[in-house]
Amino acid sequence: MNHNILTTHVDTSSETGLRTEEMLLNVGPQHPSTHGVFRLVVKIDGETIKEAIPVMGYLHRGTEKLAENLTYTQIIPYTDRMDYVSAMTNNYVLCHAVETMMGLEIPERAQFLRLIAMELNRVASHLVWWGTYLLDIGAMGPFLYAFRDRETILDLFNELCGARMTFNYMRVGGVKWDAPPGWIDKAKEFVQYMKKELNNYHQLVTGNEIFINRLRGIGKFDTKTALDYSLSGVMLRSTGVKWDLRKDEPYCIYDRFEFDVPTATEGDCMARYHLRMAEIEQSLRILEQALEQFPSEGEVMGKVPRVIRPPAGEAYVRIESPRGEIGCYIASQGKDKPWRLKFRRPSFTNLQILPKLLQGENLANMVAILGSIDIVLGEVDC
Amino acid sequence: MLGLAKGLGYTFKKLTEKKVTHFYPDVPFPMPPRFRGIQHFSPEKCIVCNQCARICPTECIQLTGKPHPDPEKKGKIIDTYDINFELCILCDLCTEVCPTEAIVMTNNFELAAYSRDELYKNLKWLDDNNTNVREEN
Amino acid sequence: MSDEKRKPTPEEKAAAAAEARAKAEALRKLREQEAQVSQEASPVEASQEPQEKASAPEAKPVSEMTPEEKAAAKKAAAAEAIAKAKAAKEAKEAAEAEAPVAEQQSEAVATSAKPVSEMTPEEKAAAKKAAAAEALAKAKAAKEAKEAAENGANSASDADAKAKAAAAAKAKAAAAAAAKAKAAREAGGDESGDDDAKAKAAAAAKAKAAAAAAAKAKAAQATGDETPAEEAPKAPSKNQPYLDKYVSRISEAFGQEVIEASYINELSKEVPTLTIQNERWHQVAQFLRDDEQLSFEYLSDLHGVDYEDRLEVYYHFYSYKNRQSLAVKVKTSREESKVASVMDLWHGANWNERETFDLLGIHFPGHKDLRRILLPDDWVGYPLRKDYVQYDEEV
Amino acid sequence: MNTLLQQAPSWGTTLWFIIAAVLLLAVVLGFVTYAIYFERKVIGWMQLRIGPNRVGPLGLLQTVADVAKLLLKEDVRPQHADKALFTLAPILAYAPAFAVLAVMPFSESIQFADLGIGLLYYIALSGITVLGVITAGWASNNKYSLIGGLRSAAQMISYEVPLVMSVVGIVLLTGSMNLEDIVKAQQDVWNIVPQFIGFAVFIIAAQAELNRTPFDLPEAESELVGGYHVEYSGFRFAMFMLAEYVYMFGMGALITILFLGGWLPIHPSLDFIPGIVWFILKFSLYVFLQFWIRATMPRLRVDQLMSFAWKVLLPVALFNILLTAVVVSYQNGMF
Repeated sequence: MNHNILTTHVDTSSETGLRTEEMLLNVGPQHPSTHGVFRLVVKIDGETIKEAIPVMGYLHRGTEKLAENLTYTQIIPYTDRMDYVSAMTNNYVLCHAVETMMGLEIPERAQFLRLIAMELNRVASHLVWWGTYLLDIGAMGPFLYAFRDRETILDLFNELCGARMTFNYMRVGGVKWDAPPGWIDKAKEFVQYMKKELNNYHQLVTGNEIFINRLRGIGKFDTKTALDYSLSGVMLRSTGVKWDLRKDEPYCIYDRFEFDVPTATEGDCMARYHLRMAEIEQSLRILEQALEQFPSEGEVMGKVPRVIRPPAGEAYVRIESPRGEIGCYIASQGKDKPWRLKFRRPSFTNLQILPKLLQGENLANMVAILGSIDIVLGEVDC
Repeated sequence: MLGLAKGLGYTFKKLTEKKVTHFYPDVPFPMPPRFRGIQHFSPEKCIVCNQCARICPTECIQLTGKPHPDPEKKGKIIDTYDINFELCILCDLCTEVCPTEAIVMTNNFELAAYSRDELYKNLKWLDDNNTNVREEN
Repeated sequence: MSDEKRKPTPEEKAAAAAEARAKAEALRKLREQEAQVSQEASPVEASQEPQEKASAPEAKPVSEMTPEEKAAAKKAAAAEAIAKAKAAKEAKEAAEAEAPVAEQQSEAVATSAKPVSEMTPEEKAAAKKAAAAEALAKAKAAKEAKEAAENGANSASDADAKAKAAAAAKAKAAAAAAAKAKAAREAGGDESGDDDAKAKAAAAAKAKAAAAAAAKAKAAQATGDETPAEEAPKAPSKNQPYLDKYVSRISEAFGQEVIEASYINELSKEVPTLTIQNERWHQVAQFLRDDEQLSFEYLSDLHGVDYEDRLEVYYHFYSYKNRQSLAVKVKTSREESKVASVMDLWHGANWNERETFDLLGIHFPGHKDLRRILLPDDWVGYPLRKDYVQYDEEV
Repeated sequence: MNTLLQQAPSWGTTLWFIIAAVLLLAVVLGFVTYAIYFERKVIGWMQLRIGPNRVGPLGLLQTVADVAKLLLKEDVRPQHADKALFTLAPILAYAPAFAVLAVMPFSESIQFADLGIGLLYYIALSGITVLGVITAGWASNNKYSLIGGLRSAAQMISYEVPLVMSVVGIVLLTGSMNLEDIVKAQQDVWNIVPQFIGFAVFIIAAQAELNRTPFDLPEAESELVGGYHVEYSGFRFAMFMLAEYVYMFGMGALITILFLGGWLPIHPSLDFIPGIVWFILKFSLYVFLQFWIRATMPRLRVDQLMSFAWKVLLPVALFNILLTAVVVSYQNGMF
């Protein structure tokens, strides 16, 4: 790494003659708060961060290169492994891109199943975030409460598609499995339970004075910066931009349901915390409606040609993942394999602002800020 | 201080609540019917169509066929069938394409081994792995 | 592909014009029925109206305009906008007056077309006529639904400001006298456009046989038929006007040649797509961000594609202010791949450009810190290139 | 014990001292073993888990197994560490924590040394622990350790001040620094009632002194991976763990003595229960509070921690002294 961060500044105080030196600290690749293999080289003066350089790629698996030699159906399991905390949205964005190119009709029931799966996954993802974020802040209890509730969602997914995290559930033109008998009721039950449990979460954490003091005013940025850095999702909404692709560029059947897009104006870690919690609430609201309106019967797989060959050309679609705007670009040459497949990963793009946010911050704030961006390294490195 | 007290109250309540721990190695973990575990392979059903090997995204399936021993019958029967579980991601695509359900998922998921070599499973092993076979494929 | 997408509209217009000239209303009826079905039908159908009223030759330049005149596209757009605005106004009036007689409408069209034809040369006049026809279609719709007309007025009015500026600056300056003479000649009347009756007379030169009453009846009929079609926008794609706007703004600032291609990408949710000349990309990018009407302040995605004969960088912009998307492609050669960095304009381009450099070997001059990002620093080659072979030290 | 101490030193008395010390060590080790077990169980229950349950009945031997594992581990020392200091640090951290137990009156009869200035002795010795921590941080030659060590130094020294200040009120009330006298002075009402402000300050400062949640910054695993003992493993690490829990034992004992009436029963009518049981009960209550807090609280930030000590705790403690002084003066008829 040929970067000037490697030169540290030595300073000798003229009064006392004390020699002080800046220190380079390698946070990661193996570090509890990087949530994966992510390295952050920070130059610190005392505990104040002077400069931070993120280094990534430890989890780079070349998904985009691999995809060029795979058929579209085969790529779907690979997308599970990108953002492994919310694999459903990844599944969807790929299928959605192919379907947009081919102009496929998705059966109603499949649409509902997709939406329910995605929203459940959003709740699960935010729960993981909530737990791990508090672990970063130093509270270990919430992690386990969050994982207990997430477990229920994963069990639901396990029943739905036979896997807990690497779902491989959606297919171009529909979904692989119909909901098993009784599944919808279980999901309904969970939504009701989660609504109550969410209040407990607030009781446990949100009012905690230590927690509030740790987060308020930390990692602040404004709308202009957010747009400049291509931030999306909660990162963008925390600065007051009311923008949610589910609402503003509706895909799937999101336009049929009533929900709000929570926004905040502070743009700090606390705002992002509140937004994510509010998003769980909204997701539960969508789920409630969707589960209620779930069609009693119907196909779950649309009419799809045996070999999926999108027409020659290119397409870029974007949807709202729990982390922000996830996009999928496909350049097709009319073959069954993509000529070029590119994922716009929200974690990767959102992470860009980190060096800016860390400048001049305390070392302890580093984990608070990094956590509030909500990255998944599988997605950053792709 | 109120927030702190509320939090303490919450954790105290949890002290006596029902625990969620699974006694996993002592009590087997039941998996739902659709669970994607280690594949079961029944050679008598296989028609050596190669679809599973072709659809596999990680190319972990290797198979060879041989001509049918009964000269009257056409087609091939399976000779060797190997799945490399170092690569297999249990994505379910092979069972999805299989026209005869020769390869199906089971609910078994314990694969840990002390050597990587043990993760190459051959036809016999896959055939013997016939418990908890998934019904819906 | 890009040009193919753009062309059909003028071609069809021309074809329609020819047909209209040569044939009678029978054909038109058919087209009117088609209008319900296809989106494209509405301008096509509408473009016949002025061609009946004004002289036929005027229609021809419409098709020629695109390749020939540099600024033609822009002017056409401008004219369109004006016409739209007027049409909308008139439509409102018509709607308010609640006298939806076809006769009044045709007059309205003529009046709307009149000042336009006064001030511009032949092609432009033609373009405006075409536009005016569109306006007529609108007016008809407006008569049916007042709200629709008001919406049209709103949308037209913001276009109006820019269109007027553009038209005033460029179109008016273009030798008005000669234009008038020409227009007059072409239109077949000295004072064409001065008077409704005269305009009508001129227009009637060929379509006279087609009895006014019949035409009106049909027009009236068409209004009824058109209503559903009118809900779908006037252009082939709902984003066509945006594309036109982008193209006109950019070519106005930098000249037509910076846009190598422009089309609506039907596969990608009809996103307007531009291919920008590599050499001037950075200026255009700055314009895209800073221009009031474009203001693409958000870079959603940036990546490269290897097409074997060239490399392309694909940008997906979004304007939160205008709520519009834009895709931009910049081409570069494989051997000496260089695309100006836009990191100074959108910070979000930073890592995306690094990633593109890392995986495709596209250099971004102007980038402050162009290093590999996902692969190790000592990696050899660019994996996403189609001819990539993994480097093996032992070979 | 006191009579032994007052005798002329001889081989016999030395033997007795050693036996007593080993006995205390055994008790303390037993406490540490089961404090860790208890902590894991309590936090487990609070987090809806069941805690250790594999080794021995109900997992009772879990800590024993852990200690055995630590003892059997290879002694790893970083190549560029300062060898002498690296070895010395755990001892430096552990020794004072153990030494403070000498003055604790666990009950009327169980006390090892009845010093006149027991309180001062405790405070003075416990200040040495920070040396062990800082030495460990420095000697490891690891950046995380260093930051952890320095954080620890700043934190422990800062919180020492309010800690001492908060007990001045008790000293004023009792008129003695002898711990036994302090307990006996609580015959009528425990110090927690008249000295509630002091109690609050003390319990917070004690938490910081112990480096426990929410003041566990020196070893904040999410920031500093493990703080000053990140390079330690095996037996040396066990020493640090031991020091931490022994210190907790000491602090628990002190708080029981100072504020909760030591071995005194909750009501004189309950006198038939031996004093040591009361002591253990009160002491366990404090230890439980420790674990409870740990299961709930997030961690403070360094700057907040420091400003909290100097800007909140210290003024409150000083105010407490003033208030107590005024009240005591009034009672003594000075006004």
